[in-house]
Amino acid sequence: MTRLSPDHLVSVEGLHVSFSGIQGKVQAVRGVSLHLDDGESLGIVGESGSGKSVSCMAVLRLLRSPPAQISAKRLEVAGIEITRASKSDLSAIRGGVASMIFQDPMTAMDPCYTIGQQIVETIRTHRGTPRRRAREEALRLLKKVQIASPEAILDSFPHQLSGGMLQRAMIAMALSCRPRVLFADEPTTALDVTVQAQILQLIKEIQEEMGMGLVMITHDLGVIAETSDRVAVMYGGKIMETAPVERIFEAPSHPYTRALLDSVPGQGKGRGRLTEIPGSAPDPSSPPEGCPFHPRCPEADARCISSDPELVKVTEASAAACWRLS
Amino acid sequence: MLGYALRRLVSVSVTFFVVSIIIFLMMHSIPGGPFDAGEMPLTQEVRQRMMAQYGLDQPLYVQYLNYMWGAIRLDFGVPFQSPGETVAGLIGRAWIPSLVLGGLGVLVGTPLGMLLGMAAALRRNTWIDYLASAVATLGLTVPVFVTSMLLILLFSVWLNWLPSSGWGEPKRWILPIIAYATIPLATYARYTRAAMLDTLSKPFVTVLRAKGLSERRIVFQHVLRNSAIPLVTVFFPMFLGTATGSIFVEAIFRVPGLGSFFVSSIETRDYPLEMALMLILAILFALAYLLSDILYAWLNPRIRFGGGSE
Amino acid sequence: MLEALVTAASKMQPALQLCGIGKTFVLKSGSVLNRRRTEVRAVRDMNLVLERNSIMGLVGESGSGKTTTGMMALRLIEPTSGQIRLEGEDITEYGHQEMKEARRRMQVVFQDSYSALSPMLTLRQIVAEPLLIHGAGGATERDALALEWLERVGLHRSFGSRYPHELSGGQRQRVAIARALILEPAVLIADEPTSALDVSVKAQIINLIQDLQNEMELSVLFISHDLSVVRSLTDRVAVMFNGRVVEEADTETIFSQARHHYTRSLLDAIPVMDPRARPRRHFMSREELEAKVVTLRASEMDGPARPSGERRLVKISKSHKVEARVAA
Amino acid sequence: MSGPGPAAAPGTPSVQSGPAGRAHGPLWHAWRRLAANRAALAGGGAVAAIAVLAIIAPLIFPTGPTDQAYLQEALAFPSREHPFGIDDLGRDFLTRTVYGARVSLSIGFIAAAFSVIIGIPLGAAAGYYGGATDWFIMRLIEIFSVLPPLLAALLLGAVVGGGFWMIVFIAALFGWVQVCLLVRAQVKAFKSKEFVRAAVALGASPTYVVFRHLIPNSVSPIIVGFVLAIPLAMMLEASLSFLGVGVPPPTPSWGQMISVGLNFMYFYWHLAVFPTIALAATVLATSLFGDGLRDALDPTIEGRRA
Repeated sequence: MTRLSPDHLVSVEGLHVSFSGIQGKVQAVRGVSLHLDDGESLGIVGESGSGKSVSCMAVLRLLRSPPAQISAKRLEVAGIEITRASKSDLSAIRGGVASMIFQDPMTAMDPCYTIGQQIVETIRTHRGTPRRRAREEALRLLKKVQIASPEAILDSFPHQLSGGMLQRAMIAMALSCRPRVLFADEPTTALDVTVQAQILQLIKEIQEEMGMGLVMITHDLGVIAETSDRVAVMYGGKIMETAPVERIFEAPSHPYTRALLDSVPGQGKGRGRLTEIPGSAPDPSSPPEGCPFHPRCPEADARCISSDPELVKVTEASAAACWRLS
Repeated sequence: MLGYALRRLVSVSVTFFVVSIIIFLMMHSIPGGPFDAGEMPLTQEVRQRMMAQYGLDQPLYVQYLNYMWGAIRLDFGVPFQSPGETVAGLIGRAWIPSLVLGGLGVLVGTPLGMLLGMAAALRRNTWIDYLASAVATLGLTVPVFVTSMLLILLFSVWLNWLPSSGWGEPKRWILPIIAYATIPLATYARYTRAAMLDTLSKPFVTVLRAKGLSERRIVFQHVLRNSAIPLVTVFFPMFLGTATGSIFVEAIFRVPGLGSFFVSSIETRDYPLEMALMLILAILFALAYLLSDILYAWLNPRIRFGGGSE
Repeated sequence: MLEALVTAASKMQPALQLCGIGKTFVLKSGSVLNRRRTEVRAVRDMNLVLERNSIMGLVGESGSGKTTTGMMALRLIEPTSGQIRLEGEDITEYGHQEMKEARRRMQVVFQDSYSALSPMLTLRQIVAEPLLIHGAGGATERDALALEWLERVGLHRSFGSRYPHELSGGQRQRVAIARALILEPAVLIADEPTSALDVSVKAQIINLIQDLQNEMELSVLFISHDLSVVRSLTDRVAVMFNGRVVEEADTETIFSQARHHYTRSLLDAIPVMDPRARPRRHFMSREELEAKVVTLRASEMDGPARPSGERRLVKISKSHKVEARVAA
Repeated sequence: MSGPGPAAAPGTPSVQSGPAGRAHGPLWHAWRRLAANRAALAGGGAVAAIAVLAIIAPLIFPTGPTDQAYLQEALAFPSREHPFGIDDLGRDFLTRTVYGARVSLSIGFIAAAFSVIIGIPLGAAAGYYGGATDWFIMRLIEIFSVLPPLLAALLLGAVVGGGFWMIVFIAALFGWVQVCLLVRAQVKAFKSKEFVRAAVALGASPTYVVFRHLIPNSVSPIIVGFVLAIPLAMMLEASLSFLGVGVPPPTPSWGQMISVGLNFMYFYWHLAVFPTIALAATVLATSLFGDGLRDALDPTIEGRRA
């Protein structure tokens, strides 16, 4: 697994993803660049259709192609170029170097096998551990994700567990080979409020304890505030702004980030109108010319309509794609 | 498990009871009984004696009960077309060629169909997918007697490779087996493809890929297992469906099996034999559905273990 | 004269009252292979008052019985016990015709905007449906009013000839709101109407509901699990836990002075929008929360107290009720 | 989907869109998908062509299907004058084969129509009322599934003595089950949809719900059920005629012609080949069209999740 010494654990440069269907070509991701180091926590925030999930699926080459078409200048995980990786390299990376957890734990497990069988299978695939040892390992993992009666859960089928419990089991499975990075794709959206808080805290604790990289994909700015060190804000298949988490909340540079923060309900005291972003998200099959946000942007001018701004550095650690900043 | 099986058994028994009455009444409304004036020149007296001998002068429900009581003891009476033996004896003799040819057809067709369906699902929108779809559509829509005809024309009449009819040496079995095999082949190609595609689109398959499992393991260990549940339930009814096709296959290939006796029993108005065959098939169908349901419940952990929070 | 008095009196009544309402579902649990029948009390002995011209939040997690309560208020689910009073009128036992009249005054918006609109009808037909069912106006009048309402909820008139699948989630939810309000009901029951929407669209729909509530002096029962939305939108909140109300107060009181452990755990779980303040939380399971009972001294209560060992909903101030046990 | 909208002034909701494009209903989209499916189009085209040919047959053939005009040339092989040859009774075989399409197609369509007429109300009732009604209808269906259709049809054919209308009756008797199950599933799925609950919350009567919402939304399974019932009925007719209990001669029917052709097969192959191919092609074309329709109308493919 040790090839080149990579600059970053994960590096993505100029990623484009499109889907072709009967309705024509849909450009889901249009030139995204990201990177992640060991132990770092990156939050990707965006609304549905912004391309955040698709970007992460592309990093592990989990999109079926066709219909997906992926191109990138660079798409590396632990020094291995994903677009050209061999089958064996790819399966060593998936689940071994980089794990992923998903939005709906209810559909993420094979209904025909017990939780234990599915965790054991992952361990054995990557490490070839004998079955009995792998089972002990699975038990230890379930304890680690704070499941109350791990022995019983090990022999349960997915449909017998609650959503929160299953998501814990999914996390245990994702951690089973001590990955260096965990991609969490809206891991708490389908869960209740209190369960969401528990799962987030669990992910955060484990990440810090294991020194693992974390990519948290979410539409919820609150989740970002609680889990991420660095944030990328996506809109219309592009990154609008990337900055340390404090800067995103205290001094956002991009009008979209500002509008998004303002429209979060429950910030002011008492009842009142919220600041809303007029209009709706761009249709990915025919994205607007120029800056994708210009139709809804209060500060848009002629330049924003005609041409698309590049990401430009705002401070040493932050960048935004807005003509107002250049 | 037992409770469920028993409940289904009761339901199926009720259905079978109703069906047996329907069959019985249908047989009785066939115009021109065996001892009709037009059929046999018998005197009134003789006819009456014959009717009494076969119990045909009693009220319908008594006839029905008598018949069913006999049927339970495998006594279906004497076939008109072959008075020297019993219906049970005739069936016992005739079912062997039917089972051999039909069984071999299913045995050949089912795995081939599954393989074709799997290949189609895994290589979607390639030539093998189109081939599978074509085979499935042809097999399910072209009547089996048309298939049989074409087989004979091709292999016996034009190419002169294989004999077209008869029973005996295994060489004669080949064409009928192919004819039989088309139905399971087509059925399984279509169902396997659909079930596999359905499973492949499930989110858990993406999770399995994200775990680093090899594509082969994903397909054989997970996708196949999930797809097998609906496939297993198709098997028994399909098997019997193939048996129904024997009417044509045996008529065309001149095989002395149950199907050909069924046809001749209709032509000769041999109702003891017809009645027995209908009843046996109905009960086999009922049992096939029962077995399918139980198997489905047993294979599906969601049903077998129940529970769950919702 | 008398009639006028009666009408006036009914106008003094709260918009919607649920009196001791309860629902027990018979569940077939266990596997199909060895069935057990269990009774689940989804909602038990629940009292709720929705005042006129106000928005009340009904908050709780999945399985708390909040949606069942809303559906019972609409009589889409029949309660096993208790009474529903719409503007003072007991509608619990109404037959079809009476209920049809009552339904003019109470409407509903659901969570899933896609399945809430028939895919075969145009938006104009969908919005005009209530008029059609109640035989209000001719075809042209119905059409005109439907288009007017489409504009009122922020959609262009040209949307009238479109179909639901051509719209985004937020736009569909606007259509659902137009349909619910075209008969100008007194009460709107909104069952998680914003929980499937994106942040920026969520704000739009919340504002729309607020604006229409103000204009029409609507009374809204807003069912939600999202406390942030509830804080921006409602005047009063009732918190449901395991099928019953455990705390009820004015919205700001709930956010600043919650007494019940479950309410507090809900508030505690809201993500903090400040990355510099990442709280370490302590969580309690449902069982633990169920076991933790608030104990109040008689002096802490509003009005005369009778001590009792049992927990019940008690008043601790003029507008704040909490489930507690009263110590002597 | 929305163009630029003006920033909302407080108190007025934002207007979502400017001029809208042309609106298209779900059936229009289904039609578009069907038009993109070449196999289905070919199938539909072939069925249409066969139907037209069958209708105008009297205009293109000099002799009728039962005229024994060429007795001297009986059993003649295909030639330029008689592309399908002459049959054993001196009739032009192409004429008979084309006229066979009349029997096959008309039985197919009429039986399918009856299947739909029986299947819709039963399916709608089972799906809408559920409970005892559903139980009863499902037991009825179970009875039909336990009775092997072909054998039962054969018996029934023997009981009532064949004939055009009898075959229609038998085909409908077994054909409604599929339509009923399709409609039942659709009604059941849509009954709990929120737009139906919303209509109930508006005070709509069950009749209104069924006619305004449930039946229009069941158009897809009804169309599919109808089209897929056609080949089944055609196959049943051919099978019964093949066994001699179908349409009585001299009316030309493919099944019957195949049965006759079987006897001459070794020497006069054309008598077996042409009706066999005609039947296979027609049934196949109808099935392809039906399968294509089903895929086009399948609501799961539609852009449900925007």
